[in-house]
Amino acid sequence: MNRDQLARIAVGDDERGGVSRRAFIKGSGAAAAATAIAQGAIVMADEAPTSTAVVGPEATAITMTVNGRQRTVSAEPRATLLEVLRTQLDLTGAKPVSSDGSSGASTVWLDEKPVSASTTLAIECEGKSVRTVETLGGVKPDPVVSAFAAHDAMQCGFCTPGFVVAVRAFLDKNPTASEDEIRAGLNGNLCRCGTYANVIAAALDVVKGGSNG
Amino acid sequence: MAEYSWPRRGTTSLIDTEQTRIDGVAKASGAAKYSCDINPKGTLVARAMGCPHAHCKIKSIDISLAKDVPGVVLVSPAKAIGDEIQWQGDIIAYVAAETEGAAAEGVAAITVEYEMLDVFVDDQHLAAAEAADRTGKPLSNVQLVNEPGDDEDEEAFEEAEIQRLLEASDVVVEGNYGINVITHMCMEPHGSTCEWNGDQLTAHLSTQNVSGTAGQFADPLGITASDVTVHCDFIGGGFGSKFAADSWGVACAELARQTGRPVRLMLDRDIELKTAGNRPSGFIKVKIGADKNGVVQVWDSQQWGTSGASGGGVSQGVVPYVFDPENRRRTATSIATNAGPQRAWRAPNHPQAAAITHTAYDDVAAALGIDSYDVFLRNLDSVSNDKADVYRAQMERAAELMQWKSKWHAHGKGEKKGSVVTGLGMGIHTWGGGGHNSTCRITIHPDGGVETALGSQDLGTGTRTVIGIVVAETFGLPLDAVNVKIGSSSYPASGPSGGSTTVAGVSESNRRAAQDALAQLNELVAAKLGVGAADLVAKEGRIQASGDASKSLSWKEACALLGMTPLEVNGEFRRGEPSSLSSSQVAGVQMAEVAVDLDTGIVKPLKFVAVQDMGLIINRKTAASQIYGAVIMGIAYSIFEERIMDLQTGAFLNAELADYRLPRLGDIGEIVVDLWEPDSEYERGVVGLGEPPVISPGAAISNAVANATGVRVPVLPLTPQRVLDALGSA
Amino acid sequence: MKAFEYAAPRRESELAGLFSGRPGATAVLAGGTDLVGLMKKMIVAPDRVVNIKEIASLYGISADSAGVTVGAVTRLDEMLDSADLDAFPAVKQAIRGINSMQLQSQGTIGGELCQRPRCWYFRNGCGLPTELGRMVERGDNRYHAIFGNRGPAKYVSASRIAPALVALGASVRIVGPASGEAVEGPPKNGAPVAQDGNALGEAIMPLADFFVTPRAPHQGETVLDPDQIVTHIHIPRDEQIASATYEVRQSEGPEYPLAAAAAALRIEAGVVTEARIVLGQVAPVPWVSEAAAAAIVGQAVTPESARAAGEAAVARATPLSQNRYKVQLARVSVERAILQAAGLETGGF
Amino acid sequence: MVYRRDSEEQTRSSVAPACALLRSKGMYVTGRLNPGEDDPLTGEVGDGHCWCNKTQNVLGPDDALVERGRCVPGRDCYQPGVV
Repeated sequence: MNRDQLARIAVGDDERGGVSRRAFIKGSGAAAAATAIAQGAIVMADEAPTSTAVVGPEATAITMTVNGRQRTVSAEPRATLLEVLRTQLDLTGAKPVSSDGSSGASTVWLDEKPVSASTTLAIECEGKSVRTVETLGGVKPDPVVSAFAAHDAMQCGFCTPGFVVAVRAFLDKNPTASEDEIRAGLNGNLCRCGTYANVIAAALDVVKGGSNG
Repeated sequence: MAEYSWPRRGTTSLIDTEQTRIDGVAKASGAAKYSCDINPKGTLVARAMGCPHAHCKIKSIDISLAKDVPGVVLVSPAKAIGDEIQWQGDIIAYVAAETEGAAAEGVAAITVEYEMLDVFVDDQHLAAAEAADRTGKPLSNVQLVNEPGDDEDEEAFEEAEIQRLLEASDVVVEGNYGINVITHMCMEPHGSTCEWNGDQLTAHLSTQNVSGTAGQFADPLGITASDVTVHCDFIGGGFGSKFAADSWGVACAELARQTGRPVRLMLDRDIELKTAGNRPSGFIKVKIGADKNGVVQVWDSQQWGTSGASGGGVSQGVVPYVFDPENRRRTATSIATNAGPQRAWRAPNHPQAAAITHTAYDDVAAALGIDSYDVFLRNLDSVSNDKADVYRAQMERAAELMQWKSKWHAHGKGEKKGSVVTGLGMGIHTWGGGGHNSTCRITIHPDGGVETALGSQDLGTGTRTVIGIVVAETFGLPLDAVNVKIGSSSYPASGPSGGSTTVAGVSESNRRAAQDALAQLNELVAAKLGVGAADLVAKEGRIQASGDASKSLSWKEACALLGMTPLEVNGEFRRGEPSSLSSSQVAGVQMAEVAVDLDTGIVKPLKFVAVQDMGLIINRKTAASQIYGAVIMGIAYSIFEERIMDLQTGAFLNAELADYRLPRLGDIGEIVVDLWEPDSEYERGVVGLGEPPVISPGAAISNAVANATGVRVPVLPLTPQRVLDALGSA
Repeated sequence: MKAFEYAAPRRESELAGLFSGRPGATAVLAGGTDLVGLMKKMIVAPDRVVNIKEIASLYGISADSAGVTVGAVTRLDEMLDSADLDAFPAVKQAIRGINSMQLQSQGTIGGELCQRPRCWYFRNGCGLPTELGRMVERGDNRYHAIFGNRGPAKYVSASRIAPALVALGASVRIVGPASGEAVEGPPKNGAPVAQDGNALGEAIMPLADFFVTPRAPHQGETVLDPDQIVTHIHIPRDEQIASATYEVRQSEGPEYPLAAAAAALRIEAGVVTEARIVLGQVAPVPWVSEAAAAAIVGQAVTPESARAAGEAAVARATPLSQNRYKVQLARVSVERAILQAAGLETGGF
Repeated sequence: MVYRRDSEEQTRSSVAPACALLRSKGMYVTGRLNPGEDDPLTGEVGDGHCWCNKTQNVLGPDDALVERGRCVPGRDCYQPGVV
């Protein structure tokens, strides 16, 4: 829309979170709505306005916590989290399957939320915590990993690490999930070999085994 | 030489039981390294540039801008000026760069001028293909009970005889059926990581053919196969598409040679789908005459389809599928399209043949108003293999598991709840299997360690575990006592994983080698214990005299008798040689129950029953997984997936995962797998399993939809659009 | 991906200097679920990417008696988990329909509304919208528009939540460089004045007006200029409005629906007194059907009246060569959204 | 006695000797050329997909398609072999 149509934001309001009560009222004619936005905004009152650093396109240092350890890598802004994990940190459990994240094979936790590393830029993760499927392995694997093995919830195994992260994340949120809930809740991952039936069995087993935590 | 045999059924500790795959935790936790995970220090990432046009000539290629992109190390054209491109996605050039982003930017900076040529990609309409001069000469194949007279014109006689038989039939069904092209969509795209050590190449290749691909790299690179080692510990799916080194594998090796650095080159998803193989389409026009019981008297069909630029399509040798009525005429026409070449796709030809012919058989049942089950049953006398009795028994079992008889209703006559109707359908199938050539080397170390090495690979079927089970069972050891080494061409050659031949092949070589090795070890143990070698048995970690447990040695004590030198024994199997350990040829029956929403055309699988014979089962757990997986792949091509081509430009429109529809976890309904295994199956040895259960779902699901709705949706996949079109409500 | 610069402002006031007014030069990164894939294929190739997820004021859900305000970078799963949104079943049903935990926890509401068109010609690099229109018309348009498709834009608006929000009368707040005088006193020292002298401004408008159908190259799918972003969405509260979203989804996966509709109904004494029916996945914008609303107003919701509204909704559909079936699916979507809003069985899956 | 007749094209398909560089999946699995006919041992059917060992492509050194029926004497890039 034309910039003439944008009402200038008054400073004080901006410092309370970027929402001008007056402008909102002007634009929408809904006074209550403006109040709601203002109340919802996070107040950063005492912080002096700053300008934002622009980095790149050259490689820049990115520091994030990966699997509990602080790591600094050098990567271009365009590098995906998946590329950095796989080629710089040797964490190859998350897999490159789809460029648009539609397979779920690159699922990792970003600040404890399951996201697709293939559609996340590494530089977005500056200062954040990344956790990968590798944290579920080791000598005492996570019950989800054990259940996947016990129920043969894999064939070629390429989609499996992403599925394991998804199941772990899903069960963390839904620790007593029923079979119907499992069938409804794990559709962000794709498997070509056709392991879904065994994935359902593995997830149910984790729920029933009470080892879900 | 010992007589090779399997232990008697019921006496095994590992074979024929459920064993957890030995690499399960490694795969589930991300520790397993696939070809695309191999990342030696300094590895460059390479990317292929696919042609955006389906049919054109290259007028010029300019790589100068691409070379200047920061991070780009090498740009290498794969085509020359004047080359003709015959399908979209054919590779024009490669770029090797420091990062993925630089490689992509390098590809985008290549400038190519094209001379556009006529495009043809329509495989559904034979007349259009004929008009465009894209059809091959029809192949025909006739079989009739009656013979022409000596001076009668053969074709005229055939035509007259077919017409006479149709007229004599109680019912004649005419129909059109079809199944679209699908792709392999391996989760791990095709590709490799290649590194050179002097003039020695190591190719970490995503391959189904570890032992066979070294020789494929050699010729184009001007070296010998002995200079090449192919490694593949884990492969992210192949389904028949990964038997070759491929031009992009060779290009990866060449880029590594020229840059002096390791190079990883995985195809982009869209290029892979466009150029690295697909399953041909099949369309058919059928006239089928049957008696009042639904027994087919005469089959007359004209089929067509495409395998891409070379024409092809579905082999008419399998039409009608499994059933082979005495009177039949079949004609097949191939259509050459500007589309990528086919490759083997799990059970080549069979799924398409089942989908386009068992549907016609089911329409006989619909026309006569009789139970589809009875029509399939009554036609079993005409099956082309010797499995009629097996099918009968399997049908009975499947019907019991599906509760077919209590659920059955005539086509289109079921109860409607809201806008939802349900229905039943079935199909039957056959496959050969049997072992491929396989050599292995078993080593027993004096400290008791056991390893077996062979140039096989694990497609995901559990091959590693199967090998371990066979060897451990033979030696009376636990599964984890055997170190299974596969996935390298430096090991004794074993066949590629294709055609359901791997489990039989590797079981043969390993059982043979293990039996021979044990016999040699037993000679030493027998001398030590003072008993006859023939009286010794290996079980529960000991070698002991049968019937006298006091005379025994632990496995470790026994192996110590080897002295300083490990015992190495090779096992070998050649396909086709008679053996008591393996055989071939299976049957299989599948039934589907689906629900269809008549208002939206959406098809949902409710329940699927798969009854499958497979000879002796090495590992029940991974065997069942194979069947579950095949059924789900079957649901995929029956309801969801197809290659969609733009008829104007020849572009493959849905060559990304977001657009290429596949079922998800919530889409599969209930799947009941029944391992069909009377003692006769165990006794005939190992056969192989991957292909057969993927064959029938198309027919079973299409028939279930026809039963539910009362109309035939002629072409798979059964999308809402096609279902609504068939219902006449679109 | 083309190489790009990157910035992650922490305050709205930092935005103004970061954007170029040149189309395509700057991309706004929110969840990234759509943008990053498009950048990999170089369908979108910005010189600079501005990540707005670090702007705290753009994050979160707040509610009062007037309605609920959702910051643009609020994740979809947080909306699903928010009791504040229980009053708007149409919104939650639409989010739930995305059927991917990953897309829900990574995707943001602002990004969901601003995702690029669902059209395989566009996503295969055929551009927007002029050339694309020709491609779609002659080509495979099975998933394309059946309404509003007479111009060059024949794709469907991708957003799955927009129909619900439009039906519920949501408004959207837009921020970008402004000209003209500030409405509330002169800027103090340190005010959000961009380096080029442009002060930041805002506007609030009905979401229904936010989406537009481009007629020429370089026109976008929304009213946003290249240097403007969505910051908040506001849904007015009205206890008497019942709502629902119904999507015709072929599978349980995250694939886009074949057709969808959202219904917001005021039902008094068993009779619909006010209705807004908005179709999704059928037009280049969320498609408001006055005809469907008119058909159901004054009626009790029954299978028959819902069906009549569905028929009214599609009476003037203009399907392309291969998507006539979508007319039926759009009809059913409307019918079922109305039934579902009224708490009745849809009779289908 | 049943009457059978195959079209000429059907019977002619694999008469001429194949080029030594011709490759197919069937050759690796069964050790024999398997250009799309039934495998008499098992009834298994091949897929007909062939490639050239020189180019590792479905196009031969002469840029024409690689197929059992085309990779025969007379083609410029044909190499006699033992297969």
